[in-house]
Amino acid sequence: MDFTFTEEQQLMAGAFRELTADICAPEQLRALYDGRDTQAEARWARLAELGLFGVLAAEGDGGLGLADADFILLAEEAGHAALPEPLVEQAAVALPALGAHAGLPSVKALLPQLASGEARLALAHSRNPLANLPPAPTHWLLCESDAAYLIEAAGVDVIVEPSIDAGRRLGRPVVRASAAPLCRGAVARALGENVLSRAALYVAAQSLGVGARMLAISVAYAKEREQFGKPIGAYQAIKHHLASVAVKLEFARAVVYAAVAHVGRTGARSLAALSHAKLAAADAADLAARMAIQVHGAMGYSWEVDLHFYMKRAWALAGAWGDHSFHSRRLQGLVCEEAFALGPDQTFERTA
Amino acid sequence: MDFTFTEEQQLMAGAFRELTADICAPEQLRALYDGRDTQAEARWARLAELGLFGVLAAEGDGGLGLADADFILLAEEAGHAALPEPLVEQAAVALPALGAHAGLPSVKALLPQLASGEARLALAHSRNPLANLPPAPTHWLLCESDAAYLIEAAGVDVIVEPSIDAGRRLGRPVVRASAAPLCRGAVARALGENVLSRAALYVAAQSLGVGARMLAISVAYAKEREQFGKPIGAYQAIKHHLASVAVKLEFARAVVYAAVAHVGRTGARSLAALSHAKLAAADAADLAARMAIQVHGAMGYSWEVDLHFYMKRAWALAGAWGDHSFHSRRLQGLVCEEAFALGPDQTFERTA
Amino acid sequence: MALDFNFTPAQQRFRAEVRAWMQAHVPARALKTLESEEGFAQHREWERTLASGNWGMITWPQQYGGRGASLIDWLIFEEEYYRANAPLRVNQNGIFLLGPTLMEFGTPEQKARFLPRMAAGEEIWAQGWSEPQSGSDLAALRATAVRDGDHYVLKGHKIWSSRAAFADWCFGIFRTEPGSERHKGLSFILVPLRHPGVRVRGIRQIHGEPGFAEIFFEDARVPVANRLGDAGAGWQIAMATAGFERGLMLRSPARFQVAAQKLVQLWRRQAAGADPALGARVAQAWMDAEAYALNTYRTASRLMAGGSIGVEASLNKIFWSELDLELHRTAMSLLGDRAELAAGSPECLDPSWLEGFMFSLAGPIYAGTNEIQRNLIAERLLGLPRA
Amino acid sequence: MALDFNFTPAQQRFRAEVRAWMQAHVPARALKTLESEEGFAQHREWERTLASGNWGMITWPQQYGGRGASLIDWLIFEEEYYRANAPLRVNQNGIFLLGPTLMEFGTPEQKARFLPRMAAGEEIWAQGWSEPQSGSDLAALRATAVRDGDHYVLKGHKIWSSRAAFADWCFGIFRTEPGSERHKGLSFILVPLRHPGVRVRGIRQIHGEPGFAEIFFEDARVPVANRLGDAGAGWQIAMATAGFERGLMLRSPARFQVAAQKLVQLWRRQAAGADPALGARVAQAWMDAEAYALNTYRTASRLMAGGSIGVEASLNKIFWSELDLELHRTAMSLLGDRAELAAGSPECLDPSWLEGFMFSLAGPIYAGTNEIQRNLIAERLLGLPRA
Repeated sequence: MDFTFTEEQQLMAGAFRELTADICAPEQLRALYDGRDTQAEARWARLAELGLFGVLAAEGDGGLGLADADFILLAEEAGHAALPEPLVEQAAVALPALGAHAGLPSVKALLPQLASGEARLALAHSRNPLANLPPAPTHWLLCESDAAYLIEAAGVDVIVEPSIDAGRRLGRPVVRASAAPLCRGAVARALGENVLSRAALYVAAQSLGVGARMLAISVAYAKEREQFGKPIGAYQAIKHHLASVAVKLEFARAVVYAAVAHVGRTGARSLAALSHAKLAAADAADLAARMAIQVHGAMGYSWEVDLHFYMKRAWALAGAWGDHSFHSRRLQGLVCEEAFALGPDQTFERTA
Repeated sequence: MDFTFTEEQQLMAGAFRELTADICAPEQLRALYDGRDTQAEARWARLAELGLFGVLAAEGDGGLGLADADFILLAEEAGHAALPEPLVEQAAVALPALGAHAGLPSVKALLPQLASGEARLALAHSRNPLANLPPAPTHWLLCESDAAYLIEAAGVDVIVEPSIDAGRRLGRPVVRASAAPLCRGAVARALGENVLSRAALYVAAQSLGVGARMLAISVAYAKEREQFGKPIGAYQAIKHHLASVAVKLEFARAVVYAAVAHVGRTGARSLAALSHAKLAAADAADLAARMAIQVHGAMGYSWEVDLHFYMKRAWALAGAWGDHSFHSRRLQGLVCEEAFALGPDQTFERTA
Repeated sequence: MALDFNFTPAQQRFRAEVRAWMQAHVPARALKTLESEEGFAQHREWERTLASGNWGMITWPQQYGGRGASLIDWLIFEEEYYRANAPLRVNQNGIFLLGPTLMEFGTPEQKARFLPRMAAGEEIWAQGWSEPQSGSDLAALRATAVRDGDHYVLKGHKIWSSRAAFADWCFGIFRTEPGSERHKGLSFILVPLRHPGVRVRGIRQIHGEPGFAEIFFEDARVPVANRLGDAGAGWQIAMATAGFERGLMLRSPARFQVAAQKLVQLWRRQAAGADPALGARVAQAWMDAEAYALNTYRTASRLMAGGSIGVEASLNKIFWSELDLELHRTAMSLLGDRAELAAGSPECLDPSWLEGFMFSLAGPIYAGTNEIQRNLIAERLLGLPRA
Repeated sequence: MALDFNFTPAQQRFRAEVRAWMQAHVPARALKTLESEEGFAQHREWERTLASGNWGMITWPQQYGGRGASLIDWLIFEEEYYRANAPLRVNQNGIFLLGPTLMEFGTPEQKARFLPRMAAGEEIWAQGWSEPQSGSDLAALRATAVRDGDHYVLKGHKIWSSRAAFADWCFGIFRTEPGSERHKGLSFILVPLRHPGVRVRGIRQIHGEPGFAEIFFEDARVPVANRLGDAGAGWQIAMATAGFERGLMLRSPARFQVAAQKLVQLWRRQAAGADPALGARVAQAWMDAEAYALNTYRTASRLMAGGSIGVEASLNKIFWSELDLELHRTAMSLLGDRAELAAGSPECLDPSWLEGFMFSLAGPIYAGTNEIQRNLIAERLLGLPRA
């Protein structure tokens, strides 16, 4: 039982934060929002250079062969930076999920390309039908309820669906009728469940990160902005708003980290843990966003102030990979019907 | 369209408040809580003396022949005082409901006795099976789903059900098998619906009153109690707690007063208005109670401080005459299924 | 008669008249957002149409182009206006803020000069309250107006000025007494926005449109006749204007009742897959919109019976801003994975929910933050001590 | 290894050992409330039973009668303790507050005199912090201890002293330097409660039992040897004690997990007629209890790896007190028209819900109000300026 992170894990997260400070600085996000983004390819290259796409890939596939516990802080940083590219979807969702099915045709060959970032995957799922697109995708992985498709990008038409979050390039895939599935039936369902499970966990981690970013921005503003002769952060109302955000984030963090142990599992206890992580992190980010704008006042409502990049990411993540209704219904069903043993000795139980 | 009260109505409420300040002063409530209450008969006599039981009774029955709009402020005052006796149940619920069925045997004769306070009614209903008993009840009115009974007290066994609110003497009636119903079928249902409708409205009004009382007590305490060299009411956190209570009470008040126009009606719009009144007033009183204890600190948690009399009344009223689930489900059903026309021109629509 | 919830026959006729007019005149296609140049022009045009039917400012006295309508009539009008899905009012600052202020503090010449054009929708007004260092703390303002003969020379920087990007005039307070501090030495001045020395720069809001603007005054000269009230009385007049703003008319109940109705329809569409708890939130939104409407009628009754509106304005501001935010948050939850989709997305069910959600975020901030309102309630209604 | 959520074989054995012992020893019938004289005696007896199995204070070092258990072992112990529905700990002030304080600040003689009897459950301790005029503002305290030879003479009035109605000893701070102000000149003193000049008066709480007491000191003489730490160092020591109070051990996660489990069972019983939104609140209660447990394990891991607990204690205090209140409010809503029924009512489903609800109302107040905790988080964790 050890709920801490290793020094290596913290160092890796720190290195990634430094990278995002460089490639996702607010001025770059602003350029993206203003339609002047020319850096997508460069960002992808920098992510690849740091080896981030291969963290969870097997060493034989050119990866680092690390575990989810090693990626969770990275996903948090991706949220913290409001990273535009779907690093997390490729590296921590699709790649490990496909890796568990490396025996399927064409998968084995693709894994090293995904790990290096040479291949760029667009990922859609019946529960998340709009893919968050990489720049110039090379492949699609589509998980439908009873079949999965792995297709070269040329074989998929894409309908663009603009998001309020300019850092998300959403697209709905239209697969040609002639496309052959990668797998069907039980295998496809297992793949799809694995993808959804991973995505829910890693979206939760990103929500934590973006929530923490909004809290940090708000604290900095509250220290600096003066009204009635003192910083607004000296007023109890502002203090209490931000303290409430800190409480909510801190406890959501514990839930998300603990859910790492459940990722990919399909037992009732694990599904509940993953939905809990998604809901708790989304709630914390939602509160962080509301309090951030309240602390900033009109300033936070302005396009030219950074806050909105992060608020919009928080709103988008709340609906991604199982929205509130999906996870809340699932969890209520499991808990309120006692689909698994409740009680204080069950906190760390895991089922397949 | 006039949403104000007349001077007469306000004067009557003022007179009642003066009376309660005399007969329900905190020291009297304390005696009740400490099991030393000897004043129940005296209180009943004072209420009768002021003619309160007959406000809604016809003049021919010895009443004042007034309307619900004339009683709503009185019910608020009963809540404000945490009045122990079921004045409201007898005068504003049972009496007018029976008055609408004066043709039924034995009802006509009872009305003047109810109006004078000479008869003392215990009222139970399938939705509120525990009656709030008057001192030494003389009669019972029991509304079951398909039959109603009006029985002399000697014919009913009573199981005492202690409430946390010592001002409520609850009893469950056990009717002897030989008892003959007052009415059955449609008439009994109409009577029962009328009783429930009136009771929901008047419980809501009492909740407003007890909420206002808790706010007043808390404001007084916050002005007086000093910490860190100033009154705690000078701190923003305390101010904001109490301001939120004021907001909630004020808007609940409008809802309760407007529901007067719907009392006794059975159309969807009217049922929604009455459930809305019950829910809004209970919510406001609940917030008032929570903020009151928070403002008082340990002092508010003490038996010897008055606050708990009113908190307990607020908790009891929340469950009385249709609890949260009953009214919330009913309202959700009506609104979410559009059982009546929504929209801004429908605010004051009424249906039979 | 107390607690009379029936409309008079005259009120019923008035409702029918408004309904018929709106049916005949409300544009079939929604206008573009009034925060774009084209949309602003469309909304100006709509104000002229309203004025042509004498519906521009019905509560104003007839002498200034209104109908002298009672507050109950105003509520009926608003109900029918929102029911007809009529456009937002670009003229709001004029109708509800500057109009009443001018009527109370203006000279006959000022009333004659400004009110009729305001009523006709010919001149659209912006506010000039906040400055970069004075938001909630309005009295910290620094913009100056220095007397030079029969003119004032204006210098300074106003910000968060709603409508200003495309409006014609603005009203605001300026420091006319050099060296004065806080609430003293301020004057209330009316300034044309297309004027030498006045520069307007739109500020894009989080939805991408310039919903407010900065105004730079660089030695702009305006006649002393443009001052409203006495020199040095600016703070008192501005507080009266702010009272009008927070008062009964800032947000029509009908607006929220229509939104709640739409939310019920969204719920019915989405209920099958929705968290059942969202059903309770939908019902709560309906309840709160009704409560706001009822309490507004209650306040209107009180005012018509001779009462005045004071700190209740703060209660209203908190209630509508919180209900609006919560209503739109519920909609966002119901939209779920489609909530983030912007206008132009084929999968987006209705872009107005996202726009409305973003707009609702501003509610607890503007017209005095809800923190300031709660302070006011605590101090002025409950009598708690100042900090 | 990071994020390892497996218990070691030793931890699993420990759990089995606790479980077996609890099964064998927890009284089959619930004890009377420890706020009654009879119940207090029953709980004292239970402390002796626990001590007989060496389960009294497992985290204390062995030399003082503990087991030197790690924080993870403590969590396992608590899980099994609550799972077994074992009695509340009457000895809590000793185990978690004074015990650690004595170990840190006590002389060898003081440790030898007090710790073993505390561990054995022989002496039960009360706190003496608050005074009528000093609640949140503890430094405003006035009780004095005047030096007279090798004794202090105590005068003053402590209040809201939990357990004091029936306890044996109390600890508290007293002003030992005449004329000193605020945080200065205070000393931490241990006082027997059955002692000349010490008068205890139980204060009934809203549920009717004397859950706390007032203590009047009327020239009570205690030896100077009863002072913990230096004269004048009382504030620092009291702050350390308060840190222990707010820290990891004030509220076991297991307590809330058991309550959440009970709430799920109540929901299943009542679901047919319940507002479906209450189902979401039930699920939220379960989630929050889990989150609190997980975060406690997380903090325990950090502490075992050499970290220290600071302002996180305030985060914990807010989280558990709000979850407990919300959990019990949900239960009250589910109980509906039966929620008001007290023990002794035939229709009352389970009187412990109403008692638990009332108890939960005190959560946001005691051990430092949540307002104070939020101030601390804002200032010490977020670095916002003091007012």
